[in-house]
Amino acid sequence: MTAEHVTLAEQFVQPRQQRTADFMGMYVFLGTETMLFGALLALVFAYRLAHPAESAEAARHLKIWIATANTAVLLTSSLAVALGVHAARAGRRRALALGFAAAILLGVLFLGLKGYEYLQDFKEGLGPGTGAPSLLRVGPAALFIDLYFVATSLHAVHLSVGLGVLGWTAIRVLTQRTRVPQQAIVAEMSGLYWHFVDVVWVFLFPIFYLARA
Amino acid sequence: MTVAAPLLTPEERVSYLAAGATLRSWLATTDHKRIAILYLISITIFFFIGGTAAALIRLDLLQPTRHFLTNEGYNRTFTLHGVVMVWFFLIPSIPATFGNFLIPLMIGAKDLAFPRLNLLSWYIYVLGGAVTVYVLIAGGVDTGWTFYTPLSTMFANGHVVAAAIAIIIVGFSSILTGLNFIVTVHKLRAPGMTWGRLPIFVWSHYATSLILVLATPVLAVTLVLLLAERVFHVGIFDPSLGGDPLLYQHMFWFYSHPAVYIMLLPGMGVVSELVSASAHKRLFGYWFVASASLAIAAVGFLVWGHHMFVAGQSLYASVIFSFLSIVVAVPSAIKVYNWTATLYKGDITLDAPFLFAMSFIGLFTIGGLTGLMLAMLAVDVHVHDTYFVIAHFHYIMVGGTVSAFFGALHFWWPKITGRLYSQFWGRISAMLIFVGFNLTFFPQFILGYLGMPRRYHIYPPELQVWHVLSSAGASILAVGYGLPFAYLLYSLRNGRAAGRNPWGVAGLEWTTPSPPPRENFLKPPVVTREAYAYPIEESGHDG
Amino acid sequence: MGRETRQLILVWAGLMLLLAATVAVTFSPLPTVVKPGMNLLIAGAKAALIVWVYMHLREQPGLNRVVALGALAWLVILVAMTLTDVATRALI
Amino acid sequence: MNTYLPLWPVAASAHAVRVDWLIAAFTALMVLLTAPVFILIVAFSIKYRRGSPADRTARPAGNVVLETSWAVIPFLLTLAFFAYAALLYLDLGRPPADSMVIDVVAKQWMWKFEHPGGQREINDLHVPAGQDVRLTMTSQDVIHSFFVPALRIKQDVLPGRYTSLWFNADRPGVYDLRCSQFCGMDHSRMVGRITVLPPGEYAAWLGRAGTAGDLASQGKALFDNLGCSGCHEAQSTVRAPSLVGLFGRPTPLSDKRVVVADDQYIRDSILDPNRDVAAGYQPQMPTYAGQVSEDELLKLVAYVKSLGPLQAEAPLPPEARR
Repeated sequence: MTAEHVTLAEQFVQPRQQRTADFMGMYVFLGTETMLFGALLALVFAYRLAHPAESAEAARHLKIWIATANTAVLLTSSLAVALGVHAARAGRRRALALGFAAAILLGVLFLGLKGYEYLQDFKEGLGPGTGAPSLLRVGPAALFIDLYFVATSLHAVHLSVGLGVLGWTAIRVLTQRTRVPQQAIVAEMSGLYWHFVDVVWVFLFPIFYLARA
Repeated sequence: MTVAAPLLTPEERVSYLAAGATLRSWLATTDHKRIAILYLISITIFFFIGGTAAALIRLDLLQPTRHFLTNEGYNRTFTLHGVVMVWFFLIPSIPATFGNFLIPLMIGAKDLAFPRLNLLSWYIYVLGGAVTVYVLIAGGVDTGWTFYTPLSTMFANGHVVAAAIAIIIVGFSSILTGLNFIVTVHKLRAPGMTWGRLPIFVWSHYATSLILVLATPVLAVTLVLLLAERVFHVGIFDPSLGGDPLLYQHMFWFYSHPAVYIMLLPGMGVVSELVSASAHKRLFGYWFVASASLAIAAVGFLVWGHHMFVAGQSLYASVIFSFLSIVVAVPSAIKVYNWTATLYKGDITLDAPFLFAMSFIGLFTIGGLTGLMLAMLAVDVHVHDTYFVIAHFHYIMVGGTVSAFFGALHFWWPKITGRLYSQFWGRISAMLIFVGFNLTFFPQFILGYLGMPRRYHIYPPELQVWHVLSSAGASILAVGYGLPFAYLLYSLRNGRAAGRNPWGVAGLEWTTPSPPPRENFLKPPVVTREAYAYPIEESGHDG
Repeated sequence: MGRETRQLILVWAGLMLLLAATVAVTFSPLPTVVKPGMNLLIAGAKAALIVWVYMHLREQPGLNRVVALGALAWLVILVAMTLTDVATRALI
Repeated sequence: MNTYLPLWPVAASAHAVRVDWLIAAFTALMVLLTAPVFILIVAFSIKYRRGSPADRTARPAGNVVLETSWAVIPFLLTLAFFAYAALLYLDLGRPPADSMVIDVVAKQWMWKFEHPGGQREINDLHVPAGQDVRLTMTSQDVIHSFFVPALRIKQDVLPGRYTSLWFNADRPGVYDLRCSQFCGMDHSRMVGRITVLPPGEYAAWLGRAGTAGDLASQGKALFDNLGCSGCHEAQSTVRAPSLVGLFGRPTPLSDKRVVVADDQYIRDSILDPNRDVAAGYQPQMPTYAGQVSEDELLKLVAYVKSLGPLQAEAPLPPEARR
């Protein structure tokens, strides 16, 4: 992609300036998202510090193998998105759509597995508000489990938004309302968001599922 | 400047105000100047809602026990006052209006980096505001603006859920504004506008934006957790599960203490401009003042625990937080001394903006020093959660930020509207506000030291005289705040045309017509001088 | 297959290896005190790969790199000072 | 209207007097540091007003030495006050070992007190003058805060946790007690009185106030009724640690940590027994969360405390002496 192709908004004077500004804006936004999930991490750490045994006990009830499979699914979806963005920069519309479509499928698979996992959790009586008699619903173990539910559902919400963003971008590029490579920045921004959602999961995985010991 | 109020001056004909008069041309605009006006109107509405709640509080406290509000009604009133004033007036007050209007003008840009995000942020603000109005109509909230758990999650029966949602929503508006400013300052400065030539106003907005983007998300997620606990009975801070309500307080103050600097730093930026402009002289110690803004933003993140000295926090953590709270006073002190030194050998015009700036310095100094007292551990143990704290933060936020807001309004009004207002009434209003403010809040320091807890509806009868004095001051304050709306609105139709530079001061925004054209400058500016370079170069070179 | 495409796939392979490593650490007979730290380190390595390559940080000017990673410093403040309280509360 | 105009609160303890001196001295320093600002603003505004004939040549743009000194010198002066204030604060966090202990339970919207001898009061607290008094406080619902202006002390009272506060009131009299943490509808009615009595009168008051036996013996009865004694008595067949001599001792745990067996530890061990299991024992005790009230918990703690080795001045129940 060469700079001359880029559509320039009126407040900018150079394509390069606009491009750096767009990336900077997105990085700042993802920085805010980092703080959002970071606050949850701070809580998990604080409770693990205060109640190490119960947290580990609670973690042993999480479905580690589903989560491992889900991690692999998300990491692969990130590869698909990265390949799609690479195609967008080269102006290959269909390759972009293919990459994003693959990522969407993997994302849906992730949500499906996660939903199945929640179902198992609730059957076991781990979930809040069910009133199921379970040793894990008393004391600090419940705090760990509930933070797990909140953090993973917040992640799932972000992932669903990401699915929408990827789909929207792919359709706009396919129908040429967004032109590549001139407006490849749209695909790049969508990609950044998706990868960020992936990074969040990369940390949720060890902090909850691998906290067994 | 002597033209007698023509319908439209030639400059007004190309101005951003003339770019369209339909509702659509306002509600679908991406012009930062128009969005600033939209914000100005909306925050003014919330200022009056919050002010009405304040008036109710002061009226009701005239008597120690015989009240027209019930205890519950009183609790809902002060909660509404806090929520509206903090999130719907103070936080957006200066950044979203004057920051929005002036940053592109001051750095010589055509607009902010992301104009559509800017408009979106206003719509998000309006949505959050609408939910708040719903809370008000539905009956209010009874937790205090701090929403401490487990009161808010298990015991309060007001509209906690809607209020928390409103705050989460308005938080996104803050984040978008902050993001926009950061990228704009980095990427859209005009040729020649180096960091060393940025007005302090821009520096302090940059510092503010850092806090906006880094702190606001923590508040959002904390409130999400609060909602999860209240609505779905998810255990997060629940003491019966071994949960720790202090963790809520940590998360809350990690946002809410820096939020004080979100309110204050833009005010300091405004005052730096006003002091230099009134003295027609370079700001004393530019680099000290500029870096003090960044220092406040950074160190301001390390002091939140001073809200928790008596909360059951670790003694050691308290000592650390106390020390850091004293450190954060250093850059503030630098600013006050440097403003004073700027006046030395100045050429001072005693106009309304100057009077507002001086009352900012005086009131902020008192607020800051009582803040230092609160940072002293043993003193805080006594005055924590009393009227001493109330007086302290009103000196900072009302004496400081609101004075700066009115100073900014009086200083840039000619630039924004192209019209001059009555200096006589401006000076009267500045002095009324100063006197009324001190009469309202100084007695509250004494009340606090005497042991009057905050959020008390019924209070010991021996404290009544101080409360009556405070309420009397509040009525003067109300007149002082009401006056500008009369003479400023009057000036819109009847004021004389302002011309480019009615104050005869330095600054890029004064080289363009008043009101500025849609593109801000008739031709793209090239900056060759520092900020505050006096004497100024006369007459616009771009016309 | 171009050079960049190959790099993207290599990164993915690296991520998968790290995933296997972190699960292996969890079930290994290592002492339990070191496991959370090692798992966090591995997560950091995974995140670094994604951020550096997939999120284009390697192409960005220095300023944007600072912007992208700046929030981490504040996250450290939040976590460290909160834990300072929790960890020292019982001491007198 | 009441026309009395109070200017300064009474000080009923040595600590209160120290806090008063601290704030007075600090205020003086602050006036010293800011008087130049206020005086110079007015002076400059008059001298350098537009059109005045003042000399405006050689205007300074800044002065690094000057600016650094007005940043650093006030900071260093303030640090001295910081240090003294921190010492006073740390002192508040460390009650003398031989303090008389009074239990406080806060609930919406009242204060409940229990004296070591079992005397109970609501919203009224009688204490002896000149004696170190330590309050062990907890809440049944939301966060409250125990605030006595005349003593210049305040401490939040949390649900699910004990916080403590101590004082030595040296001036007999009646002082206000106020809840200072917003706690719901009748927050401003959650007030009470602290009556400081000369020691002799306090003893007489204790005698007049009826009691159902002191706290520790009430705790002993609970200990038996709840079945605790079934496992924790020496002759029991179930292996559970003996509690004699436990209180205040460093206790090794099964995960190799060592904790001091204080009020909080005993409370946690009743409610959440398998969190900190004593070394050499199995995590097999059932939880008593939800079965014992805050008042009862405090009694159980008082009983375990009475088993030594740190003995409060209250007489030990005969059972504990064997």
